Amino acid sequence: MEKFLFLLSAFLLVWGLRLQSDPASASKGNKFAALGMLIAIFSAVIMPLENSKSNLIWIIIPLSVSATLGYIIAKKIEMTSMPQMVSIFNGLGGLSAVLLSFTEINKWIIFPDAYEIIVVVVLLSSLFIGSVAFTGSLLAFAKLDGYKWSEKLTLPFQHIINIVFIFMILVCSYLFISSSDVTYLYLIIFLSFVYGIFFVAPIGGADMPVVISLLNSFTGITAALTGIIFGNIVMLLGGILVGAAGTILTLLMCNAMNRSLLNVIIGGFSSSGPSNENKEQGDIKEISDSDFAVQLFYSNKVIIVPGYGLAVAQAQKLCKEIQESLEANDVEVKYAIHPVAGRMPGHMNVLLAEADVDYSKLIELDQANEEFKSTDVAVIIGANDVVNPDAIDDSSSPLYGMPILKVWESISTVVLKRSMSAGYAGVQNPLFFKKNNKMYFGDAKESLQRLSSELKNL
Amino acid sequence: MEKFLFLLSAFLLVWGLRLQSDPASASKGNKFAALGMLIAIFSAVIMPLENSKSNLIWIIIPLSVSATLGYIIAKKIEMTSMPQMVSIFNGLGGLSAVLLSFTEINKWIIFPDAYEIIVVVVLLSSLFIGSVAFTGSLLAFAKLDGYKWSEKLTLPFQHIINIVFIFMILVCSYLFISSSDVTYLYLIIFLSFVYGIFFVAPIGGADMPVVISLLNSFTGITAALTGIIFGNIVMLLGGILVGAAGTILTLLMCNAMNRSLLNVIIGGFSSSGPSNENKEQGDIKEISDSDFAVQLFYSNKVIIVPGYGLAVAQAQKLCKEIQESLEANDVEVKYAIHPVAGRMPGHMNVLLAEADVDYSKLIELDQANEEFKSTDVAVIIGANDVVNPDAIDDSSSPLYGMPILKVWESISTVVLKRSMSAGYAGVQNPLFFKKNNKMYFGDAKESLQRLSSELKNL
Amino acid sequence: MQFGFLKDNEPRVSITPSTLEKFISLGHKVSIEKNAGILSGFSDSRYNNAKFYSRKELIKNSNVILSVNSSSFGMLNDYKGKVLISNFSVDQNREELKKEIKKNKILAYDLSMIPRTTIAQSMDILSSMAGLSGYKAIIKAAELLPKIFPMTITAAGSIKPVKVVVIGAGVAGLQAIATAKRLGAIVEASDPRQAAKEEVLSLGAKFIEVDGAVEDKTAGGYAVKQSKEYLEKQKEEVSKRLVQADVVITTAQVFGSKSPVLISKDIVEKMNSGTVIIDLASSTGGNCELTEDSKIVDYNGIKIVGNSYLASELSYDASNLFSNNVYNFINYIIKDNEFIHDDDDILKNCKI
Amino acid sequence: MQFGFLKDNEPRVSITPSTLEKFISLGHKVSIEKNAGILSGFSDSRYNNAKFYSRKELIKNSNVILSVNSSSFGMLNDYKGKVLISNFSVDQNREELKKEIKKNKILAYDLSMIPRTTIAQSMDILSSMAGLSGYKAIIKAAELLPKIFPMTITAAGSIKPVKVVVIGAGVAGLQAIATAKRLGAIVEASDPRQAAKEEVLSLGAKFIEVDGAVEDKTAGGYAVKQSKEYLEKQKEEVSKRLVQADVVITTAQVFGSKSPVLISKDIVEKMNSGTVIIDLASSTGGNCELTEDSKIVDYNGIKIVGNSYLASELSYDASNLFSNNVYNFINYIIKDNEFIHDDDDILKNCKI
Amino acid sequence: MNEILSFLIDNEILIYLLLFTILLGFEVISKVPSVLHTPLMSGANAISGIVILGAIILIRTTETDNYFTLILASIALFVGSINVFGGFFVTNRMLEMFNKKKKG
Amino acid sequence: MNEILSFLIDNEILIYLLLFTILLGFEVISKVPSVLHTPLMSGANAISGIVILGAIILIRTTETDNYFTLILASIALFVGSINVFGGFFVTNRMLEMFNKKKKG
Ligand SMILES: NC(=O)c1ccc[n+]([C@@H]2O[C@H](COP(=O)([O-])OP(=O)(O)OC[C@H]3O[C@@H](n4cnc5c(N)ncnc54)[C@H](OP(=O)(O)O)[C@@H]3O)[C@@H](O)[C@H]2O)c1
Ligand SMILES: NC(=O)c1ccc[n+]([C@@H]2O[C@H](COP(=O)([O-])OP(=O)(O)OC[C@H]3O[C@@H](n4cnc5c(N)ncnc54)[C@H](OP(=O)(O)O)[C@@H]3O)[C@@H](O)[C@H]2O)c1
Ligand SMILES: NC(=O)c1ccc[n+]([C@@H]2O[C@H](COP(=O)([O-])OP(=O)(O)OC[C@H]3O[C@@H](n4cnc5c(N)ncnc54)[C@H](O)[C@@H]3O)[C@@H](O)[C@H]2O)c1
Ligand SMILES: NC(=O)c1ccc[n+]([C@@H]2O[C@H](COP(=O)([O-])OP(=O)(O)OC[C@H]3O[C@@H](n4cnc5c(N)ncnc54)[C@H](O)[C@@H]3O)[C@@H](O)[C@H]2O)c1
Repeated sequence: MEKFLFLLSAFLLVWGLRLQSDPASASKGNKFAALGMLIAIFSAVIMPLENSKSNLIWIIIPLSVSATLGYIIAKKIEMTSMPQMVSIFNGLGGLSAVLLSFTEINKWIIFPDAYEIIVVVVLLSSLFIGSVAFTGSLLAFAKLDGYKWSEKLTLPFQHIINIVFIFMILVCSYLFISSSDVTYLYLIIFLSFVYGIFFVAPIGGADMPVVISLLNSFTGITAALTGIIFGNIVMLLGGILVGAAGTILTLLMCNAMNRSLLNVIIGGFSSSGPSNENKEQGDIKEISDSDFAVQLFYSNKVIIVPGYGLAVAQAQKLCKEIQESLEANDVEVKYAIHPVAGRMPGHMNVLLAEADVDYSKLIELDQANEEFKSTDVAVIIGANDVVNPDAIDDSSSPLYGMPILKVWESISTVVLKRSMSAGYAGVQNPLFFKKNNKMYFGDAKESLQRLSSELKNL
Repeated sequence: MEKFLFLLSAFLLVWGLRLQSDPASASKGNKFAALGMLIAIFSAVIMPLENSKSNLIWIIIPLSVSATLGYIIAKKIEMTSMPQMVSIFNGLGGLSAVLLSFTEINKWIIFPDAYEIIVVVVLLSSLFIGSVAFTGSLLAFAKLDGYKWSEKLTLPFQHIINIVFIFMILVCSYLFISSSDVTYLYLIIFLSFVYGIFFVAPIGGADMPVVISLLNSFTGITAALTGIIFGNIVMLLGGILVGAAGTILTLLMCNAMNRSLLNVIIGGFSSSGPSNENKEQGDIKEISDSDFAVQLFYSNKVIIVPGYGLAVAQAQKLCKEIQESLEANDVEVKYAIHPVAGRMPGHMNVLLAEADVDYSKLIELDQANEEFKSTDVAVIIGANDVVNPDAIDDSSSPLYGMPILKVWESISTVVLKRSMSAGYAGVQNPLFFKKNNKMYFGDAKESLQRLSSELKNL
Repeated sequence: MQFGFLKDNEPRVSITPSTLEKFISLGHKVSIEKNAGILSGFSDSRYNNAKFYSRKELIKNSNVILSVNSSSFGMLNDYKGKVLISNFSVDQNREELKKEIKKNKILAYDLSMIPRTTIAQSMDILSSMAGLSGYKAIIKAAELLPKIFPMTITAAGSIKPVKVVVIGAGVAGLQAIATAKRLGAIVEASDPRQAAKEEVLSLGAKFIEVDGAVEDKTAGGYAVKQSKEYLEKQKEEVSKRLVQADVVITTAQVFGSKSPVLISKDIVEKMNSGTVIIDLASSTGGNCELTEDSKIVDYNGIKIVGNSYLASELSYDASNLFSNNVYNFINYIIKDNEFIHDDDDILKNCKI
Repeated sequence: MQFGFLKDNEPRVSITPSTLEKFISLGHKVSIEKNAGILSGFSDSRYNNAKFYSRKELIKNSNVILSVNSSSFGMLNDYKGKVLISNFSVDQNREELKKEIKKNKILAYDLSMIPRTTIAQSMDILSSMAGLSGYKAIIKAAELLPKIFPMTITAAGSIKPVKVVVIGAGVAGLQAIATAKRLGAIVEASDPRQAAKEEVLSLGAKFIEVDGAVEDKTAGGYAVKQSKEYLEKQKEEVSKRLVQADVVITTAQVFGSKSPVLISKDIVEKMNSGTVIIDLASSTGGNCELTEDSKIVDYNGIKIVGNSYLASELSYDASNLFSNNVYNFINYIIKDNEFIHDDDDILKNCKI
Repeated sequence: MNEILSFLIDNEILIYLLLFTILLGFEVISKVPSVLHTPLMSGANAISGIVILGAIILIRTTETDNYFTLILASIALFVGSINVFGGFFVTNRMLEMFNKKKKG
Repeated sequence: MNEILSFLIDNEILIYLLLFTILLGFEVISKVPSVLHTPLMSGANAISGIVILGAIILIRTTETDNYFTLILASIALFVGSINVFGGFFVTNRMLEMFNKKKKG
């Protein structure tokens, strides 16, 4: 019976994870996985064991308290602090593995015959990896949450120190196994904790998600190792699964950020991205193809603000294509036409007429400014001056006083242009640095092509 | 050692299959899988066995002969008869399983203690499934190759007869196991062979690929069953893998044809499709989305012949889109404009100008008739009268004497229209029944949409 | 055979340098009246290998004489025993014409009577000229209208797109629709023929639905006379659009009878000042009550252009198409330097 | 403040019913000369809440007086002590004008001097009118050309697309490009400004490349006078296209000086008969040597239209845009019923 | 070393299982769009809390008076299951936004 | 029935392995574009020829004079390996055309 339940739970875990890799079924997938986990827990509680004791109370209480706690935390936490939360959770998972290995190793110290050496080796590995995951995750949390002290810090000769640490841990392990002396055990734990910190310390806050994912796959591996010890196949498989999936995920995340994993771990955070150019004005955020596509896809209302850049790129047909594929998914799409967008009166009209955009989809300045308030995403394609908030805010701007499309009143904005360079009026645009704005760089024709194929893949 | 090799081969089989599911790596994937298979064969030959005899000659000869034969067949066969070939191969695989099971069962008859009953059950299942795969595949081959006798034939009460057959096979199996009487064994084989034919007989030629895929997953399952008998884990895993993958593939293929599997198997091929209407004039052939896309994609030169239907469907933009994605892959695309295509002078010009097709891509009648000779595919979109060969061949046709676009001089033609109904002049078009013509039915807007997304997946 | 091409009493000409070449290469002899092509941009020097004559000489030296319009012939007496090929549809009195032709032993082919079959299309002057007229109708309307066609949002305010109503979606009507759409107008069209709806939609315009049209499949593409009720209903539906329209193009013709009056005076009175009506049916009475043939009427600021001959304003293209039609026709009826037998469908139709 | 709008000596009017409403809602008093809007389609009855006067009364009753063209004012003596707002660019002699204005204690704003900055664009009458002229230039060319614009393949032969060359890709030129493209022409354009190339390409037309243009970024969008060599080179490159063109639109103007002559007589002589040249720069001398302002010259079958006032043929839309420009200007310079101080950039530019 | 080797040979099927699980883990994730990266990480993290099964088994097999082990194991169970429950709940919240609209 | 049940219980890990293999089979194929359907079918078909391993093992364990079995098994091996070799070669040819042109 419980074997069947375990099998079922293994299936649910795999299937759940699988469903989670598609936006349409992700939520269901998570529920599947959770159900699988519940079944596994239940089975572990009821499964017949050789010398089972009735320590149920020791199980029920921690389980129920943590379940409630987990629920409350998840309810209360702000959307923006989710990654931090995941990081903490992961640390706790690591800690749990550490505690378990520690207890088991203690068993071995007391009854050296209880386990073969290989088991002890496995236990020590689990202890080491779990510890690294634990302290690493906590530091990652601190970095994500923006604690000053946690900012990127590199010791001189970091790599050498790391290698020395690993070496010391190996030596202690050898000594411990041959001597069964607990001191060595404590030393191993301590060194592992410190190593976890060293591991994460030099990596910049922006790379934290990658690190967390990596540490997460570490935790998976400890779970698998512990599974071997306890002879529980679901633990083993679940652990391996997470270990493998976590590794791939880590690589994918690196990919999406255009960095290599090695780069993240060794290099710390040094180079690149147009993001660094305009630091004085604040930070800009880029949006990835798929994030952009999903964001549009799951919107109710999108307003496109075309500008001169759309004409330069001659991307009007692609724009129409995107409009149509969004509309096919019940997204309301409109075009906000600023009176001076482009380089001649009515430039945008000529452009959109060429792409055969229905007149009824075009809205003028005043109406647009009404509608932005109820808009999920305003997509600014090659426009600049006509969406420059300085026209309202900054009386020294050459644009001051010109009526402007207040795109920033929509929930979020995405600006498509090739670089950070200015528009006709030659002034920088503070919109690009606003909190709810993302940039999508590239020639509009290419950008929209990418977006369009991404949308079709959804 | 051989255990490791088996593990490696299992990995290669899985990984090879995985790589095959992406056009970019498919060819590599096939090589991986082939390598895996070679390693598995090699390991099976060298692996230590309990009471191994040196019958190597019995292995080497069939292996080498069949390898050569397989190579020659694959070299010689025409691209168009590939599906037939797969079908034959699959039948042979099934036959192989049948022979093996049969020999093993004979062992049991002679030494009833050699196997437990459950093993015999497994063997009988393997025998049954293998036989169905064998005769079914052969019939599928005949249908694909267009043998007249093999055309769709349904007995009255087909379903009932099928059920009776299954029942009889079960009864024989029971009798066989309890009596060990070979007669029953032969009866089972015979019934299974017939059942295989009954299984495929009512299904129409167009659905054959689905059937082959299904039979293929059957073969996979027999391989797995045989794997259990011979205690070889790679056989088991490989078989299961093919069984599972084959099943999914079958479903996907059904999906792509917009049919349900049940529909294919039970329904035979009863309903729908404009294909049956115009039998008197000869046979028309439909082309599938992906075949169409691939054919265009790998062409050097495509000429599009637009007609009134393109205007009715208002699909000119999509047409342009397809032109562009073909051009992006170095396919030369032109438009042949017949002077009276459409319903007003210059209708096609208006239409294509709206889609912003460059004037230089338009060619007139005389030039087009020159160029068709060097054209891979002529795509006729919603045109009819202007490509009617009767204007040349049939002096009784109301079109007789009108200059016409001789599309059929290109290597192949595809006609996009909604049905087999006539054009403006009200006469049927013999082009549709020509050997190198395929039909792609549907409103041009929808058809081109399908084609376009298929092209983007390539 | 010796072909003579007249100088017409309008800008178009029935032969152009490029068709001349085709005639020559078929071995025909061609004479042309002096300055025949000048108004279409073809000075005499551009015609190679043709002889130029005065009218009198031309008639004397040719056995087949061609012109764009039959009215250019002048007195038929001058053409005794000749073959005449032209558009005779402008001649109002058909019976009279027939008598005259018989009397002078003339063999006359009326190109406006080419049947509207797919195969005859290359000789069909009505089609080719109607296409040009449809285009020109919109250009003329745009020239006369005090508004621009496309929607335009500018810093100085927004301009709404112009509304165009096309009545009669035949060849001319469809071309007008296409051209108006190109310029950015919102276009609606009306026509009693069932096929017209699909054709209008195929150009991306809207169709004004009216129930109860009479259809006669045997009429070979021509519209038949509609019932009183239908015309009433149509008038009502269309009128709703007319009073909001900026440009109205009418092309509604019924073969062999006066064109239906679809825009009455009281509707015109409800229209906005500045509206332009181009009535291409004016030669057969016009679709608007106030139309006067070949005139621009200004009625309370509404301009009503009655003009069925707009193609001749596009003399260059029109001459090219016309002369091709003529060439295709000649090529069809003359085989081995002989006129073919008269039991041919197309010839039967054209011969007067 | 009391605003008076004159009836101009042309179809446009400087106030329309909809801008009138805006004036009223701001609390301004508005008087209009009788029948001021009639030629733009706005009869007096369509203006609500305005007073109608004869010219004399109007001047007496208003302190700010507006018109489309300064030439409509007549003698400036009549406007002693008033504020005048109009387009004074037509007045040829600027110095004379300044004296006259000073003498009569007139405060005059020249709307044609609005700087070409982004924020002033809503008052920029040159922009708004140029856009309309560009559109109309193509329409007029299409009306005069004996050809149709789009490529058309028909049973009666194929028609090649018309070739349009646009010289000067400013506001008018760009709009002409867009309109010609819409009608299906093949369009090429030339302009010495560097930005113009991208702008031309952004409309899907071709740009005629000429090296060595002089650029002055401080000129605020206006082209500066070009070197002799450049003009030569440009002439040569452009001429190659001109002799094959069917339609030529010229808009090349250089602020404050005579427009450059870009099409000399000998080039015109090489052009095809039937070609149409629309010279929008004619009021400042024209870009074609043969241009005569406000006339259509027919030179060997080539029609040269010299017309810088095409916008006024689109009187309805033009009046709407113009009156919006005027309103935006008034709204900008009058705060709390007072004219704002003169250190403003825009005012400094406009005040005469 | 020998121990490990013999372990491997003894557990042939287990090795296959591990290999296939790893492949499955790779395969399942390999085509995920980047918007799902964070929720997926969170979901996978929750699954890694499976380690608590070990804690449960440990507790159930420990003498009722072995408080040292019981307490340690209980803590392990507690922190581990925060990972599990918190993880699933948090993931769920992240994923809810994808439910807003079904695919067209 | 009982036999089957005990078989299942005895082979716990095997069952997991089968389950995961099936999942892997599904997963590997689930996102394949339809152009690859035929080659993939062909490739999978070649793999299903794995049944010849059975023939090889059978031959190797059969007495050298048991011609009945040897012949049958050899035929099985022969037809099966036509499936294998022919299958891979044919698939290879089908897939070659995808190599002709790289994606734009
Ligand atoms: N409408 C008129 O009549 C008229 C006439 C003259 C001047 N203007 C002035 O022009 C301006 C119009 O405003 P606007 O917002 O439309 O344009 P804008 O302010 O000039 O901005 C256009 C933006 O498009 C981007 N861009 C250019 N080419 C692109 C491409 N191929 N792909 C993607 N992005 C591209 C440019 O950024 P990157 O370089 O970073 O890509 C630029 O920032 C106003 O200042 C207006 O006053 C208007
Ligand atoms: N050019 C002119 O000036 C003019 C004027 C009048 C008449 N005509 C005549 O019209 C004909 C023109 O020839 P053509 O080849 O262009 O047209 P056609 O012969 O009329 O054929 C059009 C074809 O398009 C198909 N179709 C219609 N709607 C469709 C849709 N939404 N999607 C896909 N297919 C659709 C129809 O088949 P399904 O119904 O099966 O889809 C039909 O067979 C000639 O006979 C010509 O003489 C021409
Ligand atoms: N087969 C061919 O090759 C060919 C060639 C040319 C034309 N045609 C067809 O012939 C038909 C007529 O062409 P046409 O332009 O010469 O026709 P036309 O000039 O005789 O009439 C113009 C249009 O007016 C319409 N009309 C008649 N009464 C009307 C009313 N009361 N209200 C509104 N509209 C009314 C007619 O239906 C027609 O569409 C079209 O269907 C055309 O496609 C076919
Ligand atoms: N910022 C704004 O809001 C705004 C508003 C209106 C215009 N503008 C800009 O001002 C500029 C001029 O506009 P305009 O239409 O009023 O200009 P314009 O009427 O003064 O001149 C018309 C065009 O002729 C060109 N030209 C001059 N010499 C030439 C030559 N030798 N050959 C060919 N072309 C020649 C000019 O470059 C200009 O493009 C444009 O760049 C326009 O975008 C800006």
